[in-house]
Amino acid sequence: MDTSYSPFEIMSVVLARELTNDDTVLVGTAMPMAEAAQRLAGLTHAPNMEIVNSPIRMNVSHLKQFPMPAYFGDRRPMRWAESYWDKGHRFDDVRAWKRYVFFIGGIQVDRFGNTNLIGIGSNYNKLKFRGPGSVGTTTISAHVGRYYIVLNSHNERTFVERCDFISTFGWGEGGADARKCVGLPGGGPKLCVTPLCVMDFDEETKHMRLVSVHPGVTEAEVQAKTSFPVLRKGPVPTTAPPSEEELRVLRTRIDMAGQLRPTA
Amino acid sequence: MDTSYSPFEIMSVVLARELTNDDTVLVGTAMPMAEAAQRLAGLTHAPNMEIVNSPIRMNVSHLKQFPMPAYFGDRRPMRWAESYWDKGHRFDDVRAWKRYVFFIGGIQVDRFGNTNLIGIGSNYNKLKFRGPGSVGTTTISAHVGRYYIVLNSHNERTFVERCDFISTFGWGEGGADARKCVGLPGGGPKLCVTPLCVMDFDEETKHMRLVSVHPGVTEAEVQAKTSFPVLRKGPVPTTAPPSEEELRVLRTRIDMAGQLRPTA
Amino acid sequence: MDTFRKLSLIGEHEASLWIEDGMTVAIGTPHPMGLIRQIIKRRVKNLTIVDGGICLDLLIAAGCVKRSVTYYGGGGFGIPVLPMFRQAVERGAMTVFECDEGTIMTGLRAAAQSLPFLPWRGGLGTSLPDVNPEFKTFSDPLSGQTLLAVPPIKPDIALLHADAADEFGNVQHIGGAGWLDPAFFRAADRTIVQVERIIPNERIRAEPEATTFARVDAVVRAPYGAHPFFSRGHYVRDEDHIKNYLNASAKAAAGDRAALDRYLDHYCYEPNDLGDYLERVGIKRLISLYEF
Amino acid sequence: MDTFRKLSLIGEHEASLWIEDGMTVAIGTPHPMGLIRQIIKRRVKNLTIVDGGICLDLLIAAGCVKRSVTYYGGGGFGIPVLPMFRQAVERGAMTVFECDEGTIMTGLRAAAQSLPFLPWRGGLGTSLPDVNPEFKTFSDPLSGQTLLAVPPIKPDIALLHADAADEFGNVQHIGGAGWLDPAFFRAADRTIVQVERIIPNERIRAEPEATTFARVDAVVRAPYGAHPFFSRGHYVRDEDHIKNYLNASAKAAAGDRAALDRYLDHYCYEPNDLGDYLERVGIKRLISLYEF
Repeated sequence: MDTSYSPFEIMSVVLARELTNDDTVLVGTAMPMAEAAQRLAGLTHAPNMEIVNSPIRMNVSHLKQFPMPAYFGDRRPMRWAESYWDKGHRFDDVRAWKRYVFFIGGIQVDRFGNTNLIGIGSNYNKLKFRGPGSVGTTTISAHVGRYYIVLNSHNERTFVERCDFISTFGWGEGGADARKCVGLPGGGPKLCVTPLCVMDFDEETKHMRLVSVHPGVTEAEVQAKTSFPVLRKGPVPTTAPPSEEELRVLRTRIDMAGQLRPTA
Repeated sequence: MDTSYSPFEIMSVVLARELTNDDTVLVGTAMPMAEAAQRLAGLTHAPNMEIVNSPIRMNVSHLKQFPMPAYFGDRRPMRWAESYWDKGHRFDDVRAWKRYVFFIGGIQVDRFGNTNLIGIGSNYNKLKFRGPGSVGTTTISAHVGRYYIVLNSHNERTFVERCDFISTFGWGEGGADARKCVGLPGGGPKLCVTPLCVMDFDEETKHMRLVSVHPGVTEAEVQAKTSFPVLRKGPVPTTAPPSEEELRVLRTRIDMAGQLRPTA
Repeated sequence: MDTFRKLSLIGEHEASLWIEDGMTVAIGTPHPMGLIRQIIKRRVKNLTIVDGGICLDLLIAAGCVKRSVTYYGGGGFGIPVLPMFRQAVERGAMTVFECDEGTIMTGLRAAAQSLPFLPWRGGLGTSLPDVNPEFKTFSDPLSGQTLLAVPPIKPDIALLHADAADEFGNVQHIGGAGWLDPAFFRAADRTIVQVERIIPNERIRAEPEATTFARVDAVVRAPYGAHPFFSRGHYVRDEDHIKNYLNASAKAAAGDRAALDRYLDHYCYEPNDLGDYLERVGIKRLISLYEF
Repeated sequence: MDTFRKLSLIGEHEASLWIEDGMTVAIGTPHPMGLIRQIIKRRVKNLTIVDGGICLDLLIAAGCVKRSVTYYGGGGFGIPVLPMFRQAVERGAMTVFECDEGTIMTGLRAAAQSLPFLPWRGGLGTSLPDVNPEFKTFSDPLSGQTLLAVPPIKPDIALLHADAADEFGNVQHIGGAGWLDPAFFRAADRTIVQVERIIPNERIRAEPEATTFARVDAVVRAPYGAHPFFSRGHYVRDEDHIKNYLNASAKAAAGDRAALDRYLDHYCYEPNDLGDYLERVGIKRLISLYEF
């Protein structure tokens, strides 16, 4: 087997390793790495995991294959479902979300993990770039036990000094009590995963901090592509690359269509 | 056919005549006259009527018979249902209730149609009589297009100068704008129907007013059994007794078990 | 590393141990009578009971209740108020969180949505905010209208009864879940569901949209477990049994507890489990309670 | 005196006349594209569109929209933002009621519950209350916590697409109604539902618990009526058709409207009805869009 891998594949594997047997893992639409991670964990080390694609709740402990493509609202994932969550009360069981894991994207992210899907520009009424909107991220991130910021690209336009707008409150202006002060019960962002590296948040300041750089990436490259100073806690290791087994499951049991290996 | 009738039968017929083809008629548990009225109207002059027993929505335009007994939470009325309303959102479509008709009982009622299901006594913490509680009446009566006060007995203990507690706001201290001032969008009580008579509410003062006395009942008897003065708008007619056809439908197609004709 | 999926199926005795003195317990409809009788048998004390219908009266009769969150303490047409409920409240032996169905639903939703309150209209102009100090009228921050603020109602545990579940805690009802059950499931810390039948997970998967509650905390097999009350899809109320109980309860309220104590002994304290109880009721009676 | 039950079944032209200039129109998922194309064909103006996914872009392209109540104006992975939506907002040709899924759901519920606001946590600490002047933070009247007050979102009309309905307006979905559709139905003044199939009332009665919406205001028969988008239980998205549209939209945003105008002419203005539209798509393409 070809053991080289794409940036999206290593990101998927990194995220899958984060998911545990007790998690309920919620993925919205248009998040193929998060979806691949959910499926990879469900097929391997987390048979008890609840897999939720918006209204559809699945468990795949009995399955050999759990093929993508990514969810986009239609009924195809219902073949693996145990329940259909949505009878007009998707926002009525917020309390249960403390057991949930979630993933968000962003057009901007700052050092404290605040993210922006609203737009770019100094004046909301004259945006230079109108973003897609917040989807469910504002509310869901407020309550879930933990969430992951997953970005398709890593550059200075995305990793900014200050978000023009905040659609998802991460750690605000920093500090371990930032969320509590605002009144958000959820656990906040745990990691930020990009095509270059994995970052977490300093326990006290909640400033973004380098956990590992993916193979072939240097710390200097990450810093050069990040507008704010990236913290380090001692020497920064290399992200453990996808194992042969991880790649085999990913490619033969999930991503048979190659969504995570975009052709150049 | 025996054309004599019980007090509960004439009450059922009076209520049935009130129900129209466009109504959605909601009846809770333990209201056999309201339920009989709902069924009588649905089988005769109101084929389009929506019949709702708590979570169960029915239409019976195709039925010959629609037998009682009264609803008490089990699944039997589901045989006539078109939908099951209750998936945890029975109080989510309040807005639609402006088209609803509802019925309430009470252990006390005052001249402005305020009613009490909470208890009797001057001190809530030392009730002389603990009532059943408000069921859904407090909220539903706040929003429905109109509702009917239906009482199993007519006496001075029930028709009081002042309710010890109010579980359902009728017209408060009186006046056509009483409900608007409190912030209740529903149309309020339209009639009060008892074993003795039918009463409505004066258009301006919203004071209870005699509409008709049932055959064999005198105005003096009604007044003697009512603690507050009963208004009259001119001479008080006798309630039109149940027609032979009404009694036939009621007895042969609805109340075959004779729930409305309690044995003495 | 766990390599198997976790099971939710437990026995009635084990399930009943989840209910401890002083807890707030929501009781669904159909009523989970197997679990209720185990609570009585274990002589659990000082419970706050949310809803419960007639079995609220039974729990009061057995001395388990200190507070009731209820919108209806009646027994249906002809039984305006449940006898032991009435007596206990009038004597000050228990208190009531006075509410109606709309306000209890609102309080349960506030809990389920992790909100410290929700606004409601039903109750304006009534005695509810006077007799329930936890309600408060306030001005809507957007338009200044007066509304009722309803606090969260948070059961420690919800006890429900349904048609079927798989061993992983996926529950399906015949005809859908009803009354407040979905609200209880969302608001409560934990939920135990009694079911008439355990079905294979493959049956759940065959009709996932019929799943009413996904992954409840525990499932207890309890055929006829809602007797003497109804279980949708299976049986109706046992009117004679209920009348017998309510007569005993009424006599006790009038000063003579003998019949009520006999009822409690015979149906709650002496039987070891649901099977023993049903044996006392008798299969002949049970099979006579068909729906259609 | 009426002696027959009222029918809800109407034609697509008649249904489209219910939508008037300036209305607030909620668009469900699956998308009721037959009705949407009629709105475009009739050149209805100044609509406020609630949700709508990619067909929001189409309505903007056709000049029907002055305001959008949306939490997502993207086109899925690879299409971060819908081109005409982006252009119209950046140019100030339309405005946005900025919200997320939780706040839109809360606003719709406030409307459905006849409340002037509902509180919510999601949005605290974010720009939502800054960029949406209709949101306001306030102090919870019971415990003093800061919360977000969300105003009611009241559509004049909700346009939905479902699997089946009877002629009286009882709707059933394969796999249940999804996304915001139940919230739209409860919040809107009127609801029109397009369906793949009209089924006999007896089929509705055979499984009443499967009824998702009871007695909607109007039902329009529309087989393949959600094309080019999915219809649960029937077909998936027509990816080629959608890509073709989005490419035309992107070109128009870059200054060249020719392809977009051709699309609008060919698929919206020229066809008289759904049948004409589907003929242009072709049955061969339609039957290739199977779910499983």
